[in-house]
Amino acid sequence: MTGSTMVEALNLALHQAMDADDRVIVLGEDVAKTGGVFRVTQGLLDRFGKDRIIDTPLAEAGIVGSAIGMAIYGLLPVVEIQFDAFVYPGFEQIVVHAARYAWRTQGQVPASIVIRIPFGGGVRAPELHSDSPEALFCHVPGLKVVCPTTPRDARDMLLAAIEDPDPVVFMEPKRIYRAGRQEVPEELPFEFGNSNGEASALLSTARTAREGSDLAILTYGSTVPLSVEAADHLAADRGIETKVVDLRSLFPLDVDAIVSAAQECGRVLVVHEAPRSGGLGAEVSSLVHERAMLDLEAPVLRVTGFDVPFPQFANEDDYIPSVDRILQGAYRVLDF
Amino acid sequence: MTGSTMVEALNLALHQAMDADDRVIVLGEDVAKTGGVFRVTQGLLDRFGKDRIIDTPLAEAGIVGSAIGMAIYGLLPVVEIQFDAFVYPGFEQIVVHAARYAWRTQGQVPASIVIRIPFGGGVRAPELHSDSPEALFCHVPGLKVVCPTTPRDARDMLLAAIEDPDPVVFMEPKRIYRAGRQEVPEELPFEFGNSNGEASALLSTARTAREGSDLAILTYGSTVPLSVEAADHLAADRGIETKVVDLRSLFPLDVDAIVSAAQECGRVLVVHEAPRSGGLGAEVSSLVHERAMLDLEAPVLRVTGFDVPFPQFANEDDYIPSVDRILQGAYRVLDF
Amino acid sequence: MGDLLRIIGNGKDVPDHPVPDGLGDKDLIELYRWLVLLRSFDERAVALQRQGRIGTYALYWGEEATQAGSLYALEETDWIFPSYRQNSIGILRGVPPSVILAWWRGYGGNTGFYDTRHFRTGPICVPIGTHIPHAVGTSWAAKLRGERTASLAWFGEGATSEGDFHEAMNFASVFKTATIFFCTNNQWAISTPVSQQMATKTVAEKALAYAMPAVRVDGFDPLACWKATKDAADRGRAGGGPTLIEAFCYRIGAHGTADDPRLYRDESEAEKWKSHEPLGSMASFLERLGVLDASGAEKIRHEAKQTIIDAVTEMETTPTPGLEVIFDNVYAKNPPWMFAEGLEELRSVGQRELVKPLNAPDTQTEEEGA
Amino acid sequence: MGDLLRIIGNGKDVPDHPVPDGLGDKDLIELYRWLVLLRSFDERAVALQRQGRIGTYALYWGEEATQAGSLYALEETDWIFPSYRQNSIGILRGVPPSVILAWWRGYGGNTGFYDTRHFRTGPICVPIGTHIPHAVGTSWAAKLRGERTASLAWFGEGATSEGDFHEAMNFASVFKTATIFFCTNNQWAISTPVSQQMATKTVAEKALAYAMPAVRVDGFDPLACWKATKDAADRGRAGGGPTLIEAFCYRIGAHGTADDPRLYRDESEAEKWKSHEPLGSMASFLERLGVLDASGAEKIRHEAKQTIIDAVTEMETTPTPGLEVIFDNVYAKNPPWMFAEGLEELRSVGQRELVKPLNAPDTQTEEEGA
Ligand SMILES: Cc1ncc(C[n+]2csc(CCOP(=O)(O)OP(=O)(O)O)c2C)c(N)n1
Ligand SMILES: Cc1ncc(C[n+]2csc(CCOP(=O)(O)OP(=O)(O)O)c2C)c(N)n1
Ligand SMILES: [Mg+2]
Ligand SMILES: [Mg+2]
Repeated sequence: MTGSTMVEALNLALHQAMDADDRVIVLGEDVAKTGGVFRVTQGLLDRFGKDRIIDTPLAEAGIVGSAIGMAIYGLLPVVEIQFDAFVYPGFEQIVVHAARYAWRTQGQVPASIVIRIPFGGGVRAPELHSDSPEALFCHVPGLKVVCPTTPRDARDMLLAAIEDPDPVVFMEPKRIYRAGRQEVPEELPFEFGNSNGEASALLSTARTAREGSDLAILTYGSTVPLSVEAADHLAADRGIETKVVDLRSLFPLDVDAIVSAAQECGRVLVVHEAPRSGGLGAEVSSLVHERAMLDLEAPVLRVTGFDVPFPQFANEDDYIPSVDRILQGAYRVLDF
Repeated sequence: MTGSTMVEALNLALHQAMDADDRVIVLGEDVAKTGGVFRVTQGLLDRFGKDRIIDTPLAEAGIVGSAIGMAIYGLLPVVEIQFDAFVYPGFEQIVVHAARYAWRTQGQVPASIVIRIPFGGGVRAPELHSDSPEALFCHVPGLKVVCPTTPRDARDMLLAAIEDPDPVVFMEPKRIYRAGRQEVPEELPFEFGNSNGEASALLSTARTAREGSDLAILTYGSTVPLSVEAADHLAADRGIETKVVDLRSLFPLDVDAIVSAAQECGRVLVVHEAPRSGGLGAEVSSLVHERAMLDLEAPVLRVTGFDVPFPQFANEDDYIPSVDRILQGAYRVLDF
Repeated sequence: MGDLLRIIGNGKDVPDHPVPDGLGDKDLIELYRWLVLLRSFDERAVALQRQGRIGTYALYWGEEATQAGSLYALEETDWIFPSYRQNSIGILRGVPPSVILAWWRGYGGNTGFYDTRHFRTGPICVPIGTHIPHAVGTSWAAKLRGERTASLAWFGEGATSEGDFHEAMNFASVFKTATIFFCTNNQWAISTPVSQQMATKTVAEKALAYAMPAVRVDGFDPLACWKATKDAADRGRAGGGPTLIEAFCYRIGAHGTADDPRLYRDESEAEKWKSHEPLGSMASFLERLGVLDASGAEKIRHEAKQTIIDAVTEMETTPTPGLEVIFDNVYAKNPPWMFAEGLEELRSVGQRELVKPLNAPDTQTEEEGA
Repeated sequence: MGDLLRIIGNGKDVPDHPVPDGLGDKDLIELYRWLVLLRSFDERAVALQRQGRIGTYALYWGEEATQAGSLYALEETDWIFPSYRQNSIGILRGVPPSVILAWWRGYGGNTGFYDTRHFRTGPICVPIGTHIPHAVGTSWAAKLRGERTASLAWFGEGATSEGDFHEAMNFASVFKTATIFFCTNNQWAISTPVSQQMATKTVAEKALAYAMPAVRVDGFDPLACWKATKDAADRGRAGGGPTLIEAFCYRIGAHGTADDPRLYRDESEAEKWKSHEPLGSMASFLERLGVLDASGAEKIRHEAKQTIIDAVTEMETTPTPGLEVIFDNVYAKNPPWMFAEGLEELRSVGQRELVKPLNAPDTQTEEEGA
């Protein structure tokens, strides 16, 4: 096996950031001694010691709130939320404080924190270990919300998020954590602490995961590989070439990439795992229609999770958009 | 002055519900002795005593969480959140527990609570007293989210929300609280506790606030009267008849009313006060495009708050969609 | 540990105390039966997880006294609110054990959940500490209705760090509700020892912040748990307000089946605590009392085992819920139109998803459930 | 109230205690000047609100000692985190008073906010208790960096009911941060008396839940507030961990300018507490000490008044921020494209909204600010 999994890539990013800047510290539940329940923070304790990576008491508002204080003081804290749905006790601190600190301080004191959230289903976990809460943060001005789907992006974007002065909600699709490997070069993607905008570009642009010009699938997170798979089927079965756009930056969105993919392809499908109503897909679909309706040959459709609580795991595959459901959605857009 | 303000109508609904069913109780900060900061609960203490209307300690998770417990026990608690942005400390209880109690209990034990939230700007209040957080709840399956904009609806819908077995987030546009009066009949809109679906219809249907067939403005909350005003201008200035749909039910949405208004008019503008990105307007716009694109003569546009924290109040009028901005949006849709 | 309430001795240097008033021989045997039933469930569940027949499981081996002992002290009309750690407590109130097993197997709807009001037993609560206000709410409602009904919530010492614990303690003390805050201090919250969870030496001290009575008991001693809970419930129902009970013990097992405690603690310590586990000491105690002999105990164990074996069969013959289950009970009465399209979409793709989840087995072993 | 730390007597039956070590005559005069400056700000702000020149305002009349006394005990490098009640505390650290007035006038951007890091003063915090963890974070960061820096957060007794208070207290005690939890127990949270806020008789008792030292002081006595804070800060910076200070006093004024206390309390009670207000007793104390005579005090009051009058002028000559301000500082560096369309939309509608807000005057008087 060559290359790194996403977990390893994230781990590398943390090592590199902490190496490059001693203001970077990591805190969360069970992150130090065990290396986190997903082992993303493994090895940091040995390497950087207990003043740089800290096991906290079990209290998400306390964790996020103290991280905000640390950021004000001048540190660059990286917070781990153990699982998606456990971010809610810290919600107030994120939306009322982290998101507004720059705004309240003449732009001088942004809450420079990164909040890492492993999210989404597909790992056969008990209730509340499989939520996709990202859309809630994408309605909160002042936050940046990003989501990598490849090991390389995971490393580069985490470094960028740590360097970025604004609070970044960093969504990690746990279904991809160990799903595949990719070569991640040792060298940094930009000069840490002195990046000339490369870092912020990494946090504000979409990535083309697959080229094509007959159909555009706009997606992010765990459904990116599924969409690529569906695209491959479309090519094999129907000779249709599908562009798959991995949004990466969920808020603010890369509007240009979204609109130009729609213009190029004329047919668009939006895919995500979160419930449909009020999901990010609604924003993406609206943007496309608002700005490129005349280029469209069919309405933008959405293949998403349903408007239900994430199901108990025996039925999670009925909930998560499958390759088959994506294909079916694609056919509906293509055959319109 | 004849008729009631929205505040008076809400107050009437609480009196009537508490009269009709002794399981209805009210709790929140400063609701009993003062009658609430907006006086919505005025008079209840004298009438029903301190076991039915309760001043609680200052703790939103505690308030919502105990209300959930009371509901499980068999009561019908109505919770007041003092101001919009103060709901966040109780967010976890609402989205993780209230929303999922029916789901976790074979449908037998829904968390029958009503969470009243005065929301929105326009009243020259300090920071965090003017937020519009409704979209966050509209992405949480298991909740119902509603928003009346007339005194009559306020009374009827609050009664319906209390009677409804599911948790209802009841958004009250504080800008409308005392903005106008309307006759509210004493008699109940349905037999309380035995409503044959009238109550649930009140919580799941939109209302036509103004008739028209040239343009549809889909809106809710504080921008409903502004949209009607804009519609009157359009009629006077251009002879254009605008249908204004007051969505009322924000989640689930009244999809039929939305789609048929779009089909009838062919041109649609969505208006709300909350920030645009990830707002409810995105969902409404997507629904219209998905289901009625071929009937549209222009893309659906949105006139909304901007993607910024609600501004300090000296500039709130720059943020809140004005009649002028609604008109400008309408012209863009009409002239497309 | 000298300040811990303890009834059962060790048959050697630690003497037995008299059986508390209110417990007859039958009660003692029944309580033993409860302990054994919980243990049988727990051991079987661990085995099922190892065999891949259920998912990640949060075992409670050694903590049976904190559950059965306290529950036995309550009336049927009292309400209980378990965390994931007391996941199977409902079986002592009539919830079929197969339902709890089905929950761990990932079933929802009517097969994996139960009716909380019917059993006066809260759903298994996964997010830490957030069920505690619900116990306040039920007992508060009872008080407002003039009914003498108590509520008990179990939670770990880690849960005391969450804001919801604090808000619930404060509400209960201000409104003098009949709430029993039952904290199982097993000294670990996943990898975090109690000494890094709080600055106080005990959990009980936290009650001082609410002018609330507190008591510390030996969490391995079912009769001590019974006694403390009985006193608290009686006082609460009589209007005396809430109580915090700290049941001091040790998390002998792993945090869950996905957890590897060797990463963060010396497992020989856990080994030492093993001898304290409640089933052995309760059986010896009953033998010393002459209430239950070895063969009687064996019979109870055998019956419990059979009950659970039957439950496993029932779980495994319960069909996996159909795809419709994901739409079940989202609302008390689902708006009929709301899920029609989704159902149609799912049905029209026909067969269940054929694409294998990308990394299920791998992740499964790495992550902590609950 | 016998257990309250108190230095200043009443010149009659309650004797003065010696001025605490560390405070020279100059300090005493300077501290008096601070008290007077706060008072001048507060009284003027109330007047401005009545005249409609600023919006709803949260007055602190009588609570000046809790603010100036504690702040005077800190080093310049220490951090402070006010709630809305200590809204103008920044002026004692160099924030222009006109900025605070502008905040209450509804100005944002660079005119209504200040640079928290520059003044080591948190922004005015409106949501109750949620700034307390930030004080833990700054002092914790200092400790991790090996810097001897303390942080202080002010909050009311009502704020102790929020989960964030609890989580912050726990973190501080576990990590032994140099955090000072300064609770102004003015006995009211809007209409809720402290007796319905908590079951304990004092706020100080809450520290027991965290094995944290606590001290109760007379919140009207600036020297008592100084002394308690000084001790806490010195101990904290030396590694001794956090302290909870309960400054017991009374909310003499309304909750805010929109509040009518007659709805929920007997205002004659407030009247009685008025005589305790700190400015009068500090002036008499300094006169008894021979440190400041009546004319010296008058001069200080005059200067303070002038400072605030100048600030009012400055506020009122500051132009209302243009519409662009609503897009300012959403991010440390706003993505340039992000707000271009919004700005264009606003500019193209031309003049500011002409439609009068539907019910601004009416609602204004009914609702509670902050
Ligand atoms: C709100 C929340 N945060 C984090 C978690 C992840 N988590 C599950 S169990 C656990 C430790 C709980 O420890 P404790 O309260 O002592 O209970 P015990 O497991 O010992 O029974 C953590 C952190 C969670 N379930 N909920
Ligand atoms: C989270 C939150 N909930 C509710 C409010 C509304 N509110 C403003 S002040 C106040 C009372 C605060 O009382 P206390 O903490 O004693 O401070 P004091 O006003 O006495 O200074 C309330 C309930 C708020 N600002 N924030
Ligand atoms: Mg534990
Ligand atoms: Mg107070």
